[in-house]
Amino acid sequence: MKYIKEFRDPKLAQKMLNDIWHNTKKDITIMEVCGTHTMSILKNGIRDLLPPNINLISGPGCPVCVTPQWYIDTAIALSERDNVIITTFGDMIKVPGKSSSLKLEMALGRDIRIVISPLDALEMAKQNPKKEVVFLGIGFETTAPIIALSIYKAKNENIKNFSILQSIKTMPNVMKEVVKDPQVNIDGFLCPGHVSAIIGVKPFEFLSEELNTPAVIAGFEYCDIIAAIYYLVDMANKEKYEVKNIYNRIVKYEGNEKATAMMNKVFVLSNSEWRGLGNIKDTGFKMKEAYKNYDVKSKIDIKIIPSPIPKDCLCGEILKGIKKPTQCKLFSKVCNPSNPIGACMISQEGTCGAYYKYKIR
Amino acid sequence: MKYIKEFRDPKLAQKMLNDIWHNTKKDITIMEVCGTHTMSILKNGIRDLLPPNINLISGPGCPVCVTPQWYIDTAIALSERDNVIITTFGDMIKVPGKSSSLKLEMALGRDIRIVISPLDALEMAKQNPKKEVVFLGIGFETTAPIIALSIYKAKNENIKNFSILQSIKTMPNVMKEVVKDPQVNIDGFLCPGHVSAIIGVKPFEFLSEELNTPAVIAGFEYCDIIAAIYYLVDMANKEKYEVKNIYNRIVKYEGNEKATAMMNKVFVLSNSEWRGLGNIKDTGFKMKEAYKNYDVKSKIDIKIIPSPIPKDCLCGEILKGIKKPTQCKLFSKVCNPSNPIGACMISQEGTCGAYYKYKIR
Amino acid sequence: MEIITLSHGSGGKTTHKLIENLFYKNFKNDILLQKNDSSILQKMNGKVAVTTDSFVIKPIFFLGGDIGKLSICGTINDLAVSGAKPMYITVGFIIEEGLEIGILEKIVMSMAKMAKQANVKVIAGDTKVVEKGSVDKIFINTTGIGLIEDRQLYLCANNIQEGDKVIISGSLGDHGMCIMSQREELGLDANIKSDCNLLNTLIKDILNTSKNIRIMRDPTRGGLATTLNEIIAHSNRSIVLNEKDIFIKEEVMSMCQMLGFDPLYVANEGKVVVIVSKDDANKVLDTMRGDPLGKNATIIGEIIDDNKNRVYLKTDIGGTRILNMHDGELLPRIC
Amino acid sequence: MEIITLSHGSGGKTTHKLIENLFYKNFKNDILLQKNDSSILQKMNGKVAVTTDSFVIKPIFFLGGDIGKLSICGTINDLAVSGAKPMYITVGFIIEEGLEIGILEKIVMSMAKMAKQANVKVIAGDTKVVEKGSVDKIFINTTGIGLIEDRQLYLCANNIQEGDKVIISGSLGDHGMCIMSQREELGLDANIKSDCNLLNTLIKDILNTSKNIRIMRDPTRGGLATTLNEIIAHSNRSIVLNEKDIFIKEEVMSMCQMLGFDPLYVANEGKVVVIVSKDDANKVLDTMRGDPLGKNATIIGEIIDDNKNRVYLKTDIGGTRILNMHDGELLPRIC
Amino acid sequence: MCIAVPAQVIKVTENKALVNFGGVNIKVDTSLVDVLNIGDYILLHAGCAIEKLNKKEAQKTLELFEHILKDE
Amino acid sequence: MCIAVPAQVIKVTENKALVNFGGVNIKVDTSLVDVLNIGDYILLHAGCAIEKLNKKEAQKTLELFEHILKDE
Ligand code: SF4
Ligand code: SF4
Ligand SMILES: [Mg+2]
Ligand SMILES: [Mg+2]
Ligand SMILES: [Mg+2]
Ligand SMILES: [Mg+2]
Ligand SMILES: [Mg+2]
Ligand SMILES: [Mg+2]
Ligand SMILES: [Mg+2]
Ligand SMILES: [Mg+2]
Ligand SMILES: [Mg+2]
Ligand SMILES: [Mg+2]
Repeated sequence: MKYIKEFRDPKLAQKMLNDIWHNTKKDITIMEVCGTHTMSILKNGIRDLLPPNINLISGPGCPVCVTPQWYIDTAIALSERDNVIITTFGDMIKVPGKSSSLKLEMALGRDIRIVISPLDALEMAKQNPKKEVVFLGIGFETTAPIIALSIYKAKNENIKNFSILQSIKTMPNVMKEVVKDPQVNIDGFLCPGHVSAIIGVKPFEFLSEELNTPAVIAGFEYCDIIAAIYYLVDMANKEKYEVKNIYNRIVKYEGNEKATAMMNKVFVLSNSEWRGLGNIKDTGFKMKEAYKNYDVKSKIDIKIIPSPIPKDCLCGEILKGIKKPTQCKLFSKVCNPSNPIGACMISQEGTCGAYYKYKIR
Repeated sequence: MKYIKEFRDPKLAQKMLNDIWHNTKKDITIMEVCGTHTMSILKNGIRDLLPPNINLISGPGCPVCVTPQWYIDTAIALSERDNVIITTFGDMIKVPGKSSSLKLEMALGRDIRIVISPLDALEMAKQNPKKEVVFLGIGFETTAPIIALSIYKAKNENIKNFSILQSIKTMPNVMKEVVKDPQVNIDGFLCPGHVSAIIGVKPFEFLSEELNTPAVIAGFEYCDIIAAIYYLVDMANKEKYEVKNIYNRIVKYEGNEKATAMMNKVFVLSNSEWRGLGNIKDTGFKMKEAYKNYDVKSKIDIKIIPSPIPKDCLCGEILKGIKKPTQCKLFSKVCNPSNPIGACMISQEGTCGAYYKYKIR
Repeated sequence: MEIITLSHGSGGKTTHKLIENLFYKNFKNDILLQKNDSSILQKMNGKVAVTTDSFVIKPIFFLGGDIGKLSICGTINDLAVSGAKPMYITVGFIIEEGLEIGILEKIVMSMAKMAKQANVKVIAGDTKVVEKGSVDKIFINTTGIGLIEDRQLYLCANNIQEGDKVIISGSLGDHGMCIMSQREELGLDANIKSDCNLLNTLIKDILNTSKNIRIMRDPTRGGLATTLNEIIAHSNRSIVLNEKDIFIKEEVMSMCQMLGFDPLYVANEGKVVVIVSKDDANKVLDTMRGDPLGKNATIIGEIIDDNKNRVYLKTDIGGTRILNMHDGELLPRIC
Repeated sequence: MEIITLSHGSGGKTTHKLIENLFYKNFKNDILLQKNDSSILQKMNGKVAVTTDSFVIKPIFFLGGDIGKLSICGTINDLAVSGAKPMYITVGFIIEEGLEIGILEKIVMSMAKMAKQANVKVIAGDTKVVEKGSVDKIFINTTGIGLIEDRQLYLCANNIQEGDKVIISGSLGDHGMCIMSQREELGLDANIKSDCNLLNTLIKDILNTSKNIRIMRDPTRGGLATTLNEIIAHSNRSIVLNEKDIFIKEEVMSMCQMLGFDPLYVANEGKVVVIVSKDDANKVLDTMRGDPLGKNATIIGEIIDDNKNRVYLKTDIGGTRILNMHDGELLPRIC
Repeated sequence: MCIAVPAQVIKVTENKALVNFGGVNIKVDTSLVDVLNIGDYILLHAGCAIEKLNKKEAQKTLELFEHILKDE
Repeated sequence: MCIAVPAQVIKVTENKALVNFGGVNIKVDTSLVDVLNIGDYILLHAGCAIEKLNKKEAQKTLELFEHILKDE
C-alpha cells in the first residue's frame, strides 16, 4: 500500500508525541471536523497517548450525524412507493427516523439498495427504466462533486428516472458558526483533509485570519494526525496563527478545480438544517434551476414533516464540543448503537457512537 | 356423504357380479369413455372381479391425454412472456411438451398458477390488471359450460386481460370416430356420466340406433359401474340395443339446458386435434365471433408449431382400445410417470398411467 | 411491532440478545446453557439414534399446530419409531428478515412446550437471518438424538415375517388435508385439524407390550402407502391391506375426493404404523387403544410371502388394487 | 439441463432416486445405508459433543470453497474446538425448485470430500424442495456429533488464568472479504481466497501438545473481536491483543479499508483461536506452525486480570482501543 | 373424465351458493342451474354447480338396485 | 468524514480508469481529475477519482517528518 504505510511509523509517532508532551504548557482544546479523523484517533488510541491538558473534541464532521430526522422519514416515505427504488450509502441504513429506519423498511420488503457510488445508482436507473431511482444525497464537499457528476451525467444522457433526495452540506460556514458560539472555546482545528482536497486551503483561512485560531490540514494516518497536533501545539505556544497544510500530497492550495467546477455547475449554496445545530445560512447545496428536475422533491410530492430534536439528546452541544456524550442522560443505557436516539450514536464516527464503541468515559 | 355412500353396497355389488359371471356367455368388450370411470374401476379393483371374457378398455376420455403436445408448448411459450400469468387445472402441470413442462417452467420461475375453476382465473385477472391472465381451457362438455361462463362474465364485466388457450373437446363425435375404425370392436359403451349431465342422453343414441351397440350412462360409485356392466352384458346377451340411463339422479334426458345454452352462446363446434387420433371434425369448440377477443391467439401472436406424435408411442391405438399399454415398447422402462412420453402416461386416469400405477400386466 | 432484522443473525449483540431473551429463556437446560460451540453430553449408555429433518411448512400456523410444534414432534417421532428414547434435540432456524418477533416467540414457545412434554432437552441451536425474499418466513431444522436402552432391540424391515399384522394408530390424511384446507386460494373451508403430535409415549407403551414389534414408522410425507412401500422394499414380502379397516375422517375423505387425492398418499404427523407378530397383534392393539393418540387404532392388514415387495389393498368389494410408491407432489385436480 | 422440482422433495420415487443416486452414492457408509427414520450408532465411549449450524451463504460457490464445503468444515470445526473427535454429521438440504442438479451434485461431492478427509460419516439426511422464490437456491443445515475421548478434558472459559496466551492460527478476515469481493454489485475485484477449511487435525495436534489448553474457538461470524468477547464474557478477566502481531493479508486489509470494515470483526472459516497457559504457549505455537493451516500462527495477546471482561487492542503506536462485541451486520460504507 | 361431487346447498345468494360436501364447505357459482333451495343437492365441478341432483330419481335407482339384489 | 484511499492507476480509458488499491482492483470514474497515466496515484472516494496524488509533495511531507524525527 503505497502512500499509506509510509505515514505509519511508530518511531516517528513516538518522537512527535514526546515533543507534544514536552511542549504543551497550557490546556489546549483541538477540534477535528472530520469523522474519519475521529475514527483514526480512536482506532490508533491517540487520545491515550496525549498529555492530559490536550483535549480533542469532534465537530460536526459526520454527514450522517448532521442529517435531520425528517430526512430519514422522507426517505422512508419514498421507499413506501411501489415505483421507487431507494439507493444509499450503507451508512444511512441504520439511522433511526421517527418510527422506523431504512433497515427496518428493507426487512419489511421495501426496495432499498446499498451502493458505494451515486454513479452506481445512476447505472441502476438505466437498468430499471420503469422505476424512479432515488439516491440519498448526503455528504460534504468530498462527496458533493460526485453527486453533482451523477446528476450532470443523468441530464446529459437524458435519464429521467433518476433523482436525489438532497442533503449535502458544506464545511467552512458551519465551522464558523461553531466557533462563533460564545460557549465554544477552541484553540486549534484539525481541518478535514478530504474536503480540503476539493475546496483547497483558502476556505479555511478565516480561522487564522479572522478568529486567531491555528489550523492544520492533514491526512488520516496516525503520523499525519499526530504531526497536525504537534504543529497545532507549536502554533498555540508561539501564538502564531496560520492554516498549515501537511496533506500536500493530496491537497492543493486551490483545491480540485475540476471538481469544484462540477459542483458549482449543478449546485448553488443554500441554507441547510443540521441536526442539533438548526438551520444555518450557506451551509448546504440546492440544485440549480437547470438541474431542478433531478431533485426528487420536484418530481414526487412528499410532505416533509419537520422533526423536533429528540428530548434530552445533547447532539447539538456535542457537535459544538460543549458537552461530552457521557454527560447525556440517555447515553449508553437508552441510546446505544442498537437503539440510537440522536444521530451521533449511529455511525461509528459519530461522537456518541465512538464513545460507546470504545467505552470512553 | 349423501348420494355417495348409498351407491356403495358390497352385498349388492357381489350380487351383480355373481349375475355377471353367470350371464356372460361370450367375449364382451366394453369401452368406458370417461377417465373418472377408469379410475373408479381401478380404485375398486373391479377388473379383477369380472369374468375373464369381459374386457374393459378405456377410450379417449381423459382431457389431458388427448391434448396435443403443441398445446403444452404453446402454454409454455406464453408463460415465458413477462406480462402473462398462466392459470390451469393441476392436471396439466406435469404434461410434457417438446422439451419442457409447465412444472419445469414453474421451477424456473414462470408465473403459472393452479386453480380449481376458470372462475378463479377470472378473479385473478381482476386482481392483476396489468397482467394477461391466460386460462388453459381443456376439458369436455362437463367443463366447457364453466369455461364459457367465465368468458361470458369477462365480457359482461368488461375484463380485458383474461383469455383462454382453447382446446375443449366434445365427446359424441369422437366416440363415433372410434367405433367407425374397422380395427375397433366394441360390444358396449359405458357413457360418460358427467358429460351426459350437460348434454343429456340423446347425443349418445346413435350408438344403439346407428351402430347397434348398447350403452349405459352411469354414475361413478362402484355399484353404479357394476350395474352398468350388468346391464351391458344383459343387453349384449339379449341383443337388445339401447342407451340406458342409470344415472338419472343427475342426468336428465335433455341434459342441462342452461349449461348447454351458455356453451352455445360462447362456443361453436369446430374441428379439433386429438393426440394419437389426429384432427377430427366437429369434436371441439372455438369461440364465436362475439367472444373471439377472449381467445388468447387473437391477442398474443404465438407461433404454433405442430407436434409430431412421439416415436413408438402407441397412444392413438390405446385410446381406440386396439392396443394395450403393455404392448408399447416404451411402457414402464422409458415412459413412466416421472418421464411420461405420451399423454396416456400423464394422468392417473390415462390408460398407461393407470396400468403403470396399478402394475397391470 | 418488533421485527427480525439481519442484525439478529449477524452474531453480534442483537443476536445474543435474541438468544438470551427468547431461546435460552424458553429452552433453558444445563446443557444448552454451556453456551459453547458444541454442547457436551455425559456418556450415553446404549446405542444412539440420530435423525434430522427440516420443516418448511406453509402456513406456519395451522389448526392443531404450527411449524414449531411440528419440528419437535416430527423429529421426536422419528426417534421413537426407531425404538429410541428421545433425549436431545438441536434446532436451526432460518428466518426471513421482517418476521415479527412475536411470531417467532409463539413458535419457540410451542417448541419448548413439546420438548418439555417429551422430556427432551434442546441442547444446541443456530439462528440465521436472510434477506427479505431469500426464504419464506421461517424454516426450522431439528436433529434428534435418542438412546436405545434395550440392547437387544433392533427394529428393521428384515424382521418382518409372513402373517405379521399391520396396525395403524388412527385416521389417515388429517395433516395433509388440514394444510390443504388452509390454502386460501382454493376457497375450501373445512374444520380439519392436523394430527401433529408426539408419539413417544404411545410408542414406548407399544414396545413395553410386545417383544415382537418388527418395525414402526410414522407415515408422514407420501402417506401410508409410500411408507409401507418403503418398509416392504427392504424385505422380500408383500403387504395386504383391507380398505374397510382403514379409518379416514369424512371431511378428510371429502377434501380428497374434491381435489382428486388419494388419502393413503396424504401426510400424517401423529400416526404410527406398527408391524407386529400375529400373536402379539391384539395385545398391542389393546395397548394402543388405551392411549388417546391410539384410540382409533386398527389392524389394517398383514404380511404375505409372495416375493413381490408390493402393497396391495383389498377393496370393499373384494377387488385388489396395488398401492405403488407415489411419484411427485400432490396437485389439486379437476379430472 | 436437469433441474430440481418439487417432486424431488415430495418423498416419492423422484426423492428416492435423488437420495440413491446422489446422497447415498457420495456419502455412503454402513450407518447411512440403514435407510431408517433414525440412524443407529453403536455405543459411544465417552462424552458426546453436539453442534448445529445452518449455512445460507451467497454466492454458493466462492474462491476457496462452496456452501457444501463450508457446511461440513463449519460443523466439524465447532466439534473440534470443543475438544471432540468429529465422528458423525447429519445433513438437511432446503432447495429451491429450479436448481440445476449439476450444481447440487457439485455441492454434495464437495461435502463428501470434506467428510472423508475428516473421517466423519454422514449418517442422516433430509431434503426439502420449496417453491421458486421461497428460498435462495440452497440452504444446508449440518449437525455434528463428536466423541470426547479424554475424560479429563473440559475446555471452558472458566479455565482461563492471568498470563495465559492468546494464539491465532493465521491471517484474519479472509473468508468475509472473499465473499464481499464476490458481490458483483460492488464492482471490486480482488483475488481473496476464503480460508474455509477443516481444523480437526490441527486441533488434535494442539491438544496432544499441551494439557493446558483453556479454550478454543473458531472466529466465524463477527470475527476475532466478537469471538474473544464471547469467551471473556464468561470469565472475569480481560484480553490484551497486540495489533502488530495480528496478521491481515494486504488485499483483505485493503478491501476492509475501502468499505469501512474492521478486519477484526470479519468472518473467518478456517482459523482457530487458542487460549493456553503461558508456559505451554510456545510449544503450542510450534506445533501449530508445523501444520500448513497454522503456518502463520502467532501469539497475539494475553489474559489480564482487571475484572472488566474486556478485549483491548494495543495499537502499533502504543495506544489502546477497546474491541467491543459488534452489533449488527457489516454494511459497506463510504464515510 | 371430470371430478364432480354431490354437495348440499346450505346458503343461497344471487348466482352463488355455499355448499357442503361431507364436511367441506365451498362457495360455488350457480349460474348454470335453476333456482336452488337450502337442502338441495347439486353436482359440483370446477367451482360450479353444473346440475341439480334429483332426489326422487336417486331413490328410484336405489330401488332398481334393491330389485336386482332381491332378484332370485 | 469520507473514506478515501490512494489507489494506483493500472489502466486508463475515456473517463474511466482501472485502479489498484493494495490488491483490490476497481473501475473508477475519472471525470473529476486531469489526465491520468498508468502508475499515477489517485484519491478514490465513492467510485470516483477525486484528486491526483502528488508524489513529490508526499516525499516532501515525509522529509518534513524525517526532520522532526532527527530534530534535537
Ligand atoms: S447519547 Fe444519544 S441521545 Fe445522547 S447526545 Fe448522543 S446521540 Fe443524542
Ligand atoms: S406407455 Fe407412454 S409411450 Fe407408450 S403408449 Fe403409453 S404414453 Fe405412449
Ligand atoms: Mg419502493
Ligand atoms: Mg409469465
Ligand atoms: Mg428424520
Ligand atoms: Mg420425519
Ligand atoms: Mg419418519
Ligand atoms: Mg451457529
Ligand atoms: Mg455450531
Ligand atoms: Mg459454527
Ligand atoms: Mg464456532
Ligand atoms: Mg426427512
